[in-house]
Amino acid sequence: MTLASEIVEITLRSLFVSGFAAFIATLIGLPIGVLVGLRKFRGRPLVKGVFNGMMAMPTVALGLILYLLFSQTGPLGFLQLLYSPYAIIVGQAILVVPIMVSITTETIENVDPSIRELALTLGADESGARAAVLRESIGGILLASSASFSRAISELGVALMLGGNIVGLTRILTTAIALETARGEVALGIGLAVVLLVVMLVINVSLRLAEKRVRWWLWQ
Amino acid sequence: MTLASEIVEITLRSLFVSGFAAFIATLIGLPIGVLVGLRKFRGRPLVKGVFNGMMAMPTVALGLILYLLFSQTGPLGFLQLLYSPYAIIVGQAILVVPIMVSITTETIENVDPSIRELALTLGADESGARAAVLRESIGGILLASSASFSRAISELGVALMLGGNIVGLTRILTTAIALETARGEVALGIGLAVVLLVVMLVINVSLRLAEKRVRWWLWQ
Amino acid sequence: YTGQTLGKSLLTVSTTTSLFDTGVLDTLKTEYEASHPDIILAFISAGTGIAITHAKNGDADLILVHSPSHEKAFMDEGFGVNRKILAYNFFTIVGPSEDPANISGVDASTALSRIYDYGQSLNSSIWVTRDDNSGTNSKEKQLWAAAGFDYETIKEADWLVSSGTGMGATLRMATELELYTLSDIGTYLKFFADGLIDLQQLVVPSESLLNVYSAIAVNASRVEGARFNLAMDFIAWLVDSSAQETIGNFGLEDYGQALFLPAVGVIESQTSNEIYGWIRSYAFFDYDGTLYECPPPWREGDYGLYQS
Amino acid sequence: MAIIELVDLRAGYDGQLALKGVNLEIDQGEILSLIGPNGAGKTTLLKTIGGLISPSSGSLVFRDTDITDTNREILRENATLVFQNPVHFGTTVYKNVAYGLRIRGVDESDVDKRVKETLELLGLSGFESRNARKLSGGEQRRVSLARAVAIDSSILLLDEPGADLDLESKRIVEETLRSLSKDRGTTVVMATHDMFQAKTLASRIATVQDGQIERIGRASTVFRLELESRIGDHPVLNRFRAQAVWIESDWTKGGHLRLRLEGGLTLEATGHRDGDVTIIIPPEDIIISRQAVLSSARNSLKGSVINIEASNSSVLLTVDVGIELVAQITEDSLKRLKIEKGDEVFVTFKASSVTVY
Amino acid sequence: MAIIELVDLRAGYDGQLALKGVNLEIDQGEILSLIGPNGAGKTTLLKTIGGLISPSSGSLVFRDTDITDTNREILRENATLVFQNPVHFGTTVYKNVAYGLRIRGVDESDVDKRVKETLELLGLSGFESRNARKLSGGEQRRVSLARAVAIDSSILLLDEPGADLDLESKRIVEETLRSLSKDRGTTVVMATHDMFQAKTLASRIATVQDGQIERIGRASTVFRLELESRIGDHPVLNRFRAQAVWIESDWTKGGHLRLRLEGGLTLEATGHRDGDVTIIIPPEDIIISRQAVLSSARNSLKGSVINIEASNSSVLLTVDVGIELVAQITEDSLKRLKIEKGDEVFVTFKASSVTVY
Ligand SMILES: Nc1ncnc2c1ncn2[C@@H]1O[C@H](COP(=O)(O)OP(=O)(O)OP(=O)(O)O)[C@@H](O)[C@H]1O
Ligand SMILES: Nc1ncnc2c1ncn2[C@@H]1O[C@H](COP(=O)(O)OP(=O)(O)OP(=O)(O)O)[C@@H](O)[C@H]1O
Ligand SMILES: [Mg+2]
Ligand SMILES: [Mg+2]
Repeated sequence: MTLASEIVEITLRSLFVSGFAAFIATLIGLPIGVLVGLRKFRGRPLVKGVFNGMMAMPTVALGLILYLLFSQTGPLGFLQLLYSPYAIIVGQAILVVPIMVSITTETIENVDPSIRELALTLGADESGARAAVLRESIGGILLASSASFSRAISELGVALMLGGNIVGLTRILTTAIALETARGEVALGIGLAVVLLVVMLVINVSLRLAEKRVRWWLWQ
Repeated sequence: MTLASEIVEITLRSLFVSGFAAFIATLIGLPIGVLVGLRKFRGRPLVKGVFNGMMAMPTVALGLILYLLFSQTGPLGFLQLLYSPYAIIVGQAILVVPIMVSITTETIENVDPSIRELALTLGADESGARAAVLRESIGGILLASSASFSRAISELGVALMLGGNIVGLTRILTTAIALETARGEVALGIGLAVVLLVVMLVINVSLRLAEKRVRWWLWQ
Repeated sequence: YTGQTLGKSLLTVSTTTSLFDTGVLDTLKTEYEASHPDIILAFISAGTGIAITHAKNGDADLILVHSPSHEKAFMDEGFGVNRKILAYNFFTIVGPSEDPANISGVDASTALSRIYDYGQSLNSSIWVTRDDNSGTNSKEKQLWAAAGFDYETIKEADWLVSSGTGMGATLRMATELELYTLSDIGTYLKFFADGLIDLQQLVVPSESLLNVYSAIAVNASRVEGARFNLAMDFIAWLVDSSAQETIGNFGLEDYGQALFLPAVGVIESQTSNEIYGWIRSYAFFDYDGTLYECPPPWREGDYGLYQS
Repeated sequence: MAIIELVDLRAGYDGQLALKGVNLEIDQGEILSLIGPNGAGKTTLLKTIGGLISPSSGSLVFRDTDITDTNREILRENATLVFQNPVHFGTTVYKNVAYGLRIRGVDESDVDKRVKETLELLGLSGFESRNARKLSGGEQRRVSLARAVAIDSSILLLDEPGADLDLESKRIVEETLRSLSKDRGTTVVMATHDMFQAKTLASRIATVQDGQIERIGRASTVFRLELESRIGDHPVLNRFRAQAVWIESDWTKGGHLRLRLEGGLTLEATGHRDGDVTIIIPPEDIIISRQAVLSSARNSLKGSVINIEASNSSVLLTVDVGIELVAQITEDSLKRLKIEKGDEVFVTFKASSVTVY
Repeated sequence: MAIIELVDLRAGYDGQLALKGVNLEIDQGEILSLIGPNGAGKTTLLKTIGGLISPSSGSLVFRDTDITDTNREILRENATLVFQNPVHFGTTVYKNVAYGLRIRGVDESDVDKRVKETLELLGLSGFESRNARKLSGGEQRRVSLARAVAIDSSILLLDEPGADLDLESKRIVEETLRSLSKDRGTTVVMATHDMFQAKTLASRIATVQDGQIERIGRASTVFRLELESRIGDHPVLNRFRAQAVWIESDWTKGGHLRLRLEGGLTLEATGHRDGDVTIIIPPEDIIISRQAVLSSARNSLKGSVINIEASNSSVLLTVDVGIELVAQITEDSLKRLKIEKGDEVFVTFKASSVTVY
């Protein structure tokens, strides 16, 4: 395998793994964020504070804890996830759920409450009203997803500990960068980082350029 | 030095370093975010996309690049910053500026544009109007700062490469966690992570509980 | 790229970062997979402590490490069997070319003594230690002890910096801060050749600087799910002369110096070669008063690995 | 039949009651106006009826089902509220108006027809693809109205439907509401500060005061009671109690009344009333003459001047014609007619000048 | 002296012009009402004058300084706009109202005094510590007005200041504006759909139509022109051109006019006008009699009936008295008076019945 095709493979794996992780985090975090953002309940500042604080989870420790869970002898060892991309996906998803929830909550809170009432009075049910609020906050949701994706794709600790940086199986951009750096392959390490950043820039710029169309499409 | 007092020292250093970094990132990122959020200019989606994408900066690579800059033989070697907490502060600040800018931009964009007009018509100058808009979006700004602080305090690559994890000088929580993990001191590693998380949870929950008072205070 | 193993068997090898980072394992992997198309070799690299934890937890089938004390404990607890010494090389003490402590050309113990003296007379740092319980760090502790110092005591000294990080980063730090340090030869040569560091090898290789790499199969009867047969097959392959040759040639071209020296032949020949003696006294384990590469109780099955 | 019934209903914000025991029955197909000062609770009442605010006590009955605590979605499905401040989804006018229909699963072709129809009705043709939030105030109000009207729900709740609208749009809205109520039996409840709108549009008017319904009834009754309570002890000129008899006659569709006042005096007025009424005859509508006039004016009475009082620019003449009528004339007229206290004069005013309530 | 002068001013949104060449001079201390249909450009005009929208061409002069392109902050400092939809800072009513004062560096004790004063004036005492966004619609409007009034800036721009307000608040606002204009020389420009407000409050009225000022002038003039242009070819009953002569006499402060119509006919009316006017005499205000009446009614004319037309509930009688006057009477009256075509009759109406504009 040539270096170029290897970089392509690693990059695609990174995108798949972290994209999947961000997707799962969105599935979990979005509803939580919407609920926390819309419901007025006692202890809401507490819940928000907890999710905010969880954003500080150090990846090395998270990787270690999950390793202990996923290890053969760990309580979740039977899942046989360790050293597979799926282990990384799970770990990264857990890592970024707090980011997803925090940004979503803040975004939803800033939507004019009348929007919810408008949807309701026009005949929407609760979930329809939530969808209407979500649609208004598409910019923030995009940011939440993008930040989650970015955090996932740029993290190292979880990928290293749960994936093991196995060539052809779990090596992704950050583990490759770390390896090349440790090996003193400075140029290659930085080159891989540039690949990562360029890919993410292209994705994010496209997303932002497409935002208007997404908005439009959501209203189809 | 006892283990406990060492943990306290490391924790305080982590808070100082990453707090300082988040503070610098706020000083730089907030105005940028406000400008991007308020001004309607061509290419705004591009600028937003770029900042979003920059959130994916892998810390190992950033650490490496800054190391090359700050090294004795590097262009910024004369600053003598390497292996000092200040090098970590600079690195972490650079790392989190895109987060600060992205969340601030999104938040500011979601403020009713009439607020700016209201401030202007009541006699505020441009910067007064910006301040008024900022005050309205205090929740989002808190989130931006909190996310930046969290990202800074939980990152490892920059701290390791620029700080070097030197005991009593640049050892912070994440580098200590990584070291203990490497040493196989799993319990200590996880313990340190718990310390980090608990401290961040306390800070964030307090912040959220204080949010109302902050809002009120901003209006003094 | 989602990493399907496609019906192939996965052989997981837990190893230490400094060994993995040299790249020799990637070369071996390529060769081994070429001759064993139904196997995927997966190297998991971590600090020595975690690498051993992996094996204990059943997350590895084999370990490749260079820390005899750790290895002994691992086998003592019954986790590992069939230890095989594969290669050796020498640690080196490196430092600034100005060599302020004047250790050039002396042996390790003398060098450390001079560094100690110089350090004590100085208020600024002179030595950087990794202090991460890695194989290198274990060796450093032995060296200080051999020179007559207690590592835990001198660690508190002002002239000693504790980097708590990998070899590459520590070498960089030594360059930047003009410090001496102990390094494995592989990382040093690589970084030096790439111009990333500006440190000189100052001491002569000697017994005390010996670094021995061994493979240990995970004991399947102790650790559930360990693929013992696959592991033994790989160990047998490593012992084979072609693999030994690969190890011996690794890096020759790039650095003009071999990073690893094959050990299997040395041990088999049992020559009165002084190297054999060094390995024996440094990396063999005592059992009933005799030194064994792998004491008999810790052998499992007959793979013709040992002569005694 | 009452479509909505509120019994001792209380509701509010953050524990602060804004509705403090509202009792109200709203009939199917009626147009009910809510009037009252700022902060009285009109909006809160509309939101409660619309199922957007949950009552804290009391009961709320929709078509014989008590839904105080449960099933508030029934209200949201059947009642549509147009907010006091226009709010829109951040999309086009078309999609805003189509929203309610699409949610109801209406066929896309029918949606299109209905949206276009409604936009046309409210003068918004051509605005389909405009961003609903980037419109002028009145245009936004019309989008809000169109969005509600398009749905064809059985209860329409309107908060200040006339605000921001130009006269033509206001007329269209009022006509639309009238025809919805008449032709489709839509129940309309609206809060308004436009008394004229309240009076001309509504079948009943309720005054809201400090979280309660103070008065409710036909427009004229409520306005009379309002007027009386407002005027308090200030004297109103030419206000009398009378017995009204509605004279049925072919020639009048506008209505023709005979009024019998205390003391046996008879006057004529226009309208459709029977029984006890109060009348007011504006002093400036009364003509004074020396001779009896046979004229188109239906009321001509003889009496004697018992008081002459000059105000700034005119003269108030009190004439005893059985009752004491005050007429306002110019000083010039007084001079010309040479009227003095005690003189006999005739007072003349048209039937249409008599306000009956 | 013109405080603001707009010359061929164009402005708009995203390249779409909403003001298409506005020419307007606003005098120091005047109250100018902007009226016109939805989407005409009133709000855009107010925002442009307030320095919130930058003109795309034309010129904008404030106190002899051209500030079309530069120094728009001069406008923002001197002119304060009250938006069509109330917007508030997310804090208390007090702090909202204090904002403008604090920004101007007013002493805290003076701020307190002024804020309390203004809140009192607008009936908001007791609302100081309420969240400005959690108020009823009318209360919010009053906060907006208080916030602007508190500042005492030299130009006050009001977008629909009467909307959402109850009658009492509306009265207070109108009085406040009047006294600001009179006592402090504050220039007031307001957009309104309340014609009554526009007429009674403003010294001048401008009609905005499709991004341009169509007419501007004194209320009566503009309303007359408006009326004429609206009516188009629909006939208005009893509308005539006349020469008005204002008769100065001590006894009248309300004003007394003599009107000379074509054909030499003379009528009397109330008001303060001179020169060419148009008058309308409402048919329902005219009394028909067989004999001449000497009455308080200042206009009594003799003529012959030239047309009798029965409508649903009443009869329209056309009488030629030099001009053709139409009177509306009941069919009953017609019968009683036994009037037929060609008969001689007298028409009588009060001076105050004649509308002059
Ligand atoms: N969101 C809110 N939070 C708290 N109190 C509120 C809120 N909205 C209104 N109120 C208060 O509730 C009371 C009733 O308000 P409501 O909006 O129903 O009045 P309204 O009759 O509609 O007045 P308006 O004519 O000004 O629109 C008022 O005292 C008001 O201050
Ligand atoms: N934010 C906006 N973006 C784009 N176009 C707008 C915007 N606001 C208003 N317009 C358009 O500009 C024109 C003038 O609007 P403007 O708000 O000035 O009207 P207006 O006279 O104030 O109307 P109204 O009586 O309804 O308040 C209208 O055609 C309107 O659709
Ligand atoms: Mg209201
Ligand atoms: Mg407007």
